[in-house]
Amino acid sequence: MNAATLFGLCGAALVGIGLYGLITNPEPLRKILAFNLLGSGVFLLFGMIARRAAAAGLGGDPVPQAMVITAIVVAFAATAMAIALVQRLADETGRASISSDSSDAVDGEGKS
Amino acid sequence: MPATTVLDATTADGALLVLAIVLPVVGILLSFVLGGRYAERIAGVLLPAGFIVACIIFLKVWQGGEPLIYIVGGWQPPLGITLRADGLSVAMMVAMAIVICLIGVFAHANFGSRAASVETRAPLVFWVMLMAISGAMNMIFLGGDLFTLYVALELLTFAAVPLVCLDGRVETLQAALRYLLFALLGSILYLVGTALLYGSYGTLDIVLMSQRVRLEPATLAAATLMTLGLFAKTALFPLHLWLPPAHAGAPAAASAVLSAVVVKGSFFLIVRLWFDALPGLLSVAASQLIGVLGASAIICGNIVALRQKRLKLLIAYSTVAQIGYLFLMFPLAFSADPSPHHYGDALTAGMLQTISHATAKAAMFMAAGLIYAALGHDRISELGGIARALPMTMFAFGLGGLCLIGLPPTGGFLAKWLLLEATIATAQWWWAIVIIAGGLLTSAYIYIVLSRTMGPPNAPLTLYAAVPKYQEVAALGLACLSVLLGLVALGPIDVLQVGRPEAPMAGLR
Amino acid sequence: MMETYPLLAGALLFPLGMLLACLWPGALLRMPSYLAFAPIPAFAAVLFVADVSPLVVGPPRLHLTFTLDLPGALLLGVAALLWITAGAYASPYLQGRPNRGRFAVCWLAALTGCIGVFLAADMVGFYLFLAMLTLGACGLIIQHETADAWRAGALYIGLGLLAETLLLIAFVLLAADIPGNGLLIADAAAALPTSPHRDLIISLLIAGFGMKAGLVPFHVWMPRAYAAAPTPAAAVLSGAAVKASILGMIRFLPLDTALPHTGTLLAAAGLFAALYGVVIGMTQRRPKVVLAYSSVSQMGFIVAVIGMGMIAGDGRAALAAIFYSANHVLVKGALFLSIGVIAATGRRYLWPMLLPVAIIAVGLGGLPLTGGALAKIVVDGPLGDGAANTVATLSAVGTTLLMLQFVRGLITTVSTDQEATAAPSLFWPWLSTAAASLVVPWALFLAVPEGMLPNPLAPELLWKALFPVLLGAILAAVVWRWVRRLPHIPEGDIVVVLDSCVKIAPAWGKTIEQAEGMLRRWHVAGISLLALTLALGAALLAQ
Amino acid sequence: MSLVMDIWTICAVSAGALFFLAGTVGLLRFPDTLTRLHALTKVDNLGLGLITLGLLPQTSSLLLAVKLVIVWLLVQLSGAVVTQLVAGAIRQHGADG
Amino acid sequence: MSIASVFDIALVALILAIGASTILVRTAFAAVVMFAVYGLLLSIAWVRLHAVDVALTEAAIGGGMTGLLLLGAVARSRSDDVDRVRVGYPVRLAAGGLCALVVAGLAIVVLHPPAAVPTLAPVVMENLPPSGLGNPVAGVLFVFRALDTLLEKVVVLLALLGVWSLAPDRAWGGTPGLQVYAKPDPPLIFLAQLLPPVGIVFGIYMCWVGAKDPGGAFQGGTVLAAMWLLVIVAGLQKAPAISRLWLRGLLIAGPMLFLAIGLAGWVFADAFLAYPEGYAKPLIVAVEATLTLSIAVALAMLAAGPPERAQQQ
Repeated sequence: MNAATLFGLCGAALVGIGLYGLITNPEPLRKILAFNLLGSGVFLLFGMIARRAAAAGLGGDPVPQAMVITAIVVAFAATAMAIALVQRLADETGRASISSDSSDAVDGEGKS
Repeated sequence: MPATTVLDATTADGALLVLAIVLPVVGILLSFVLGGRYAERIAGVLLPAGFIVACIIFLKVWQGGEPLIYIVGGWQPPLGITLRADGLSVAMMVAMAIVICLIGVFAHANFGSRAASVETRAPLVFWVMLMAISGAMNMIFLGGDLFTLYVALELLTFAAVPLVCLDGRVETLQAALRYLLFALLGSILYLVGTALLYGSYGTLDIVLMSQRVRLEPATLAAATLMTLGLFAKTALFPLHLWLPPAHAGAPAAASAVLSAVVVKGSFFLIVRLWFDALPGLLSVAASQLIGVLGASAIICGNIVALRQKRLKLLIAYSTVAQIGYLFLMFPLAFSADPSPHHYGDALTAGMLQTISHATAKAAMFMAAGLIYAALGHDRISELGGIARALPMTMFAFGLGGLCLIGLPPTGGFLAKWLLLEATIATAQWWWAIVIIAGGLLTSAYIYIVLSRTMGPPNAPLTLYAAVPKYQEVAALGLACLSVLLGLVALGPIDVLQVGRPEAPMAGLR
Repeated sequence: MMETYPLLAGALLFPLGMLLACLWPGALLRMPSYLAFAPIPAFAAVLFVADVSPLVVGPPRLHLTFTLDLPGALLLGVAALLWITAGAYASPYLQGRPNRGRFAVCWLAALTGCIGVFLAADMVGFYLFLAMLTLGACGLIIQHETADAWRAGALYIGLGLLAETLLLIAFVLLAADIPGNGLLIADAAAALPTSPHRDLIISLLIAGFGMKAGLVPFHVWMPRAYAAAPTPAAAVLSGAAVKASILGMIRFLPLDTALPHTGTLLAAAGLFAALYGVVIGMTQRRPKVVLAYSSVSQMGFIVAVIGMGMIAGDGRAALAAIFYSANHVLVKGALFLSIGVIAATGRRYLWPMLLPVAIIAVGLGGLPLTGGALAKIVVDGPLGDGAANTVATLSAVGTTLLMLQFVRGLITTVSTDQEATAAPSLFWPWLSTAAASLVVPWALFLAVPEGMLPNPLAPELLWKALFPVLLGAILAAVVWRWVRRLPHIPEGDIVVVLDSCVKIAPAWGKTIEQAEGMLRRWHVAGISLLALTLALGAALLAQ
Repeated sequence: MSLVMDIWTICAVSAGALFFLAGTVGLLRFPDTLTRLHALTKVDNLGLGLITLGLLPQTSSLLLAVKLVIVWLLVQLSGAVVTQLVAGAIRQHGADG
Repeated sequence: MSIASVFDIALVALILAIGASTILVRTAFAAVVMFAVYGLLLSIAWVRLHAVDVALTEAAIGGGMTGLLLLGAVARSRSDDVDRVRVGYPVRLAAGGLCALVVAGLAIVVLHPPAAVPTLAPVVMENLPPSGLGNPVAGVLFVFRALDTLLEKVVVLLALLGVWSLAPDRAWGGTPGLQVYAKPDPPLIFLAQLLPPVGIVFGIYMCWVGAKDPGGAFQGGTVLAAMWLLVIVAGLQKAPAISRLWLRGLLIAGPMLFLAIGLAGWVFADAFLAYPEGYAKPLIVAVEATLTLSIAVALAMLAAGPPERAQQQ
């Protein structure tokens, strides 16, 4: 097994860990963390693909590498937005939650 | 020029495609620096301009019968990125541009900023996001590269989420957070797919991909993940958790754009993926599975819509159900005994349904917003008498409802006719039952709402705010569009087939 | 003779134009007074169009075709007459009532739909105008906005849309069978006997049109809808609008091909409805409801004629059914209009008013020299001499009985003011309808070349027509005299079952809503996402 | 010459690593935040310093050597400041373990 | 087994362990700390994958900036009073099982690479010289796939506006919160005075070197943003009000220039986002320099969060 495959497997495992965290963790902040973990797993898959495709004297295929850079930035922007939302929610309610129960209750009552 | 085989070259008028994308981007940047007071003016110029560009592209494609292509930077794929306008793109582009423009007209009442002396929050955010949505949709329709499409998809999400919580109430914040997180999950799954596809084929260009694609585990895994990610973003049942609170909670203009336009972006990508990038790869079993999801969306969404007590939630659940109709095209196009004719028909039906839902749903959300503005609430049981106070609004709502039910001559009728025709031609009668049941359930809740609004008021009706005429006209205009859409059968419907590869009958399966 | 095109186009475009004019508030306000003019071009078209050359609208790929064939012309003519008189009647009826504008809009929509259905020669146009008719009719039914009206409207539109969806499937199936791209009804009907889905299509057509025609057990909407609708609306709905379904059956079903099984079923269903309507109708008190049940019975009878035609593969049954329908259009219209007139008449002037009502009413049962008797003669041939004829006679007896019951019920609604008389603007439209219902059948009957049909003045035929009427009269006397209490059956009889079903529905809805709420929880959605990923992956791998 | 350099590198880097190990043990085992800080700063100073010194002879160019030193200096700076801040925070709010 | 593979395996094990602990630890604070460590480890992984550009980006943004954001959020939310409703054991079991299956599917794909691995590296290298760039990744970002990069900048701007849109109406146009310390801390001020000059030089260097070697606008911009944030946190300078024209101008300068040069390419190099022959490198460097500034401002403002105080007139 070469290094690329190893990191590819690592990426796959991180995807699994991230998915698990995103689904089971009730706290929004931890969900955001899990999302970042998931994202980095995906980026590692890109890295594996780039590394495997090393040619022309380069250590890896620059196209997927460039895509990863773009994707990291996008993921960061997403994280920033999500965190801002969590904080605003925490400021408004004293606790951050996306639990459906509370939102349903609000829906049912109608808007004031 | 790269040494790869030359596939496409920039066609004459291909530059229009760049214009369609650049205009909204310029609008965003200018609004940022000129500030919220000018945002509406900028949008007021650029959105109609975008519509005109879309129309010109539509005409060129329709008359030329050939897709328009633009090679960005002169770099051929697989190295570079192409923009490609085929029949599907141009039809969707024009439709969405109209919807967005009319939503812009409608939104002037709530987000007008021309008279303001200082920049305020909501107008700036709304107009910038509206332009961003228009740009992102154009990018999604024109993009020829799966990764570019990912970026466009994220652009769309980032533009949509702030619209959900524009008024800052707690429940809308919750809805926005939910939406954001689930959409992010969806896009990251999409990204996994692009990674795997690149690993297999060394390109993400859709045309190149369709030529190179093989039936192999990596490709199937990639396709699965991308599809599921896009399902999550399209809110296909049972992944619709974010949609009802987000669409029901947002301000009316935002709800309209979210429900009518935004969910169509990710849906369009699913179509691109299976019909263009990976032609012939969708197995019958998988297409039936997608159909089952669509069918459960129709049944479940409609029933739950029937039970809603608030108008906007009802409309939001109706969106959940209508999204289901979009996915019925997959089992019909990828049936066990395929024929090119039904492949095209199912695709046409799906696209028509997309467009007619866009116009009808935007009109309905606008109408609901006007009712809310006038009454200060949208509880269905207390809507009595509003039809007399706002006849034009209710008329728009009713017309939109007709389109959802699928009565002639609406676009919904034409779409359902084509779908039914395909169910019969491919001997899949079970989808016909779903289509019928869905139509009846839809008519039930439309009837309930209309009967309530036309009935006598429980208490003397007090209107909190006067409803501007032009808002009603915008809603009515969209509703009329949805009704008249059935007339496209008289001509432009053929445009959808422009630039389509032959149905992959001798494909991979 | 005049050009066909402008006449056909005018027949459709004139009411459509009036409908569109209603978008302008000023026109909407005045529209109720001009309703009577809307069908005039259609009537003119019937009188002046000589040939059946079609009017084609739209580009070649997908277009609408209109033509005026004999069945369509017959029905359109009498229907237009009824729409004219009922429109004139509606104008004073509406004075000072709320929602007049809406009434006019719905009236015009229903009228346009009705004319369009009679003229449409292709399936898309037929479907389009049928839908327009349904929507307009629904609007007319809910005019009074009472709870009953809403319920009736819901029932009507629900069944109507269900019927239309069934028809839609049938049309789609038919379209697949038509060679080439055309969607002409005539081609579809010609292709139907050899279609691989023949039985399915025929069942769908019969179910769809049966619902629209009020065939038992789909008749439940009729009593409720006609009882709820304003009088002029009830007149056109029961007279003209409902005939669209008869025309549909005649246009679509392959009557020239003998289909004994389907025909027998259709005939049996029709005859059953013909008797059922009478029996249930007898238990009703309100004149409108009695008339509605009579419509159930009469429509059943017409369907039975078509069914008998199918058994024999005899295309002439179609014309017979159309003739019978044409008579029913005017008679039922006149009877419904009479309800309003009698209600405005004092006891003093009651009898002069009641006499024509009674004649027309009993005419429906086949009173000699009336249109009803002529209609019975016309359909005698297709019905044959077997059991069907016996049932037909029985139904004639029943109809007489029912009509007498109607007249009796009508008397109780007379105005409390002894001296009251109906306003001329109500009276004259009614009287002209009544007169037309007597004259028009004769005119039509005489247009048939001599020798094709027996002489209606022959003594044995007179007797044959008279004895069911007499029997019915005697029966009526017996029932009124000795049967103390008729069982009370709710309006719409078996709809009660439906009502109880509707009561169960919320429980199911609640369950589904709860399940959906469950699915919307974050982790459940996440798990569904994963499960679906695996399922879709597996399905993609499966070859 | 290079052998001497290599031996120096091995010794210095090993010693640095040892200090890191010790520091990590201290971080895990020491009872309160202040003592843990103490362990960490020792490690930062000594461990990183030794490793940097050990690696210096291995550099191929002067620029690289300068970069190494700069990295060391920056870590020193940030470590010192962060330690100060943490300690300050503890003094303000009390140690909470 | 070579030392390198042992190192890789150990690294992967560590990444997975820390990654898993990020999910599994009890408090959000511990999870965030773990995540910062994880980010650094991941950068090393990227170096091992011969993707130094990505490693720098990951360290700067994926680990650094994201960690900073998360840490700030934890510090403010005081995770103790977050509702601690945990999902039930069966749910976790189901989720875990399904995740494992997904991982297994991905692993199968990873372990079965295509027979002929496709690569664009030779094509990139072949077409790179006309642009005058030495760094192939920069070549992809600014030449071949420039449209992606342009759109990505718009994404960042939108995200920033999205964050701002969460401000209460009264605070619109005001200054972001970013009040970690009630009163300035001397050591922090010391750091904030000492570090920025170094950091700014370093950031500019990163941007400059990006044309030839690993580095580039994003990495440089991140360093600049960090310096600015440090200065603001230390209280040496106030966070700018978001309504400031110069702020808005800086934010859009990069994308605007990029777009302008792209449109100029239409005229001078017969394609949108193409560079005229011979001018490619200077143009790209100009774009990169402006983008660095824009990115620095955007990232700093993203980290600073929505405005909280109305602007003092």
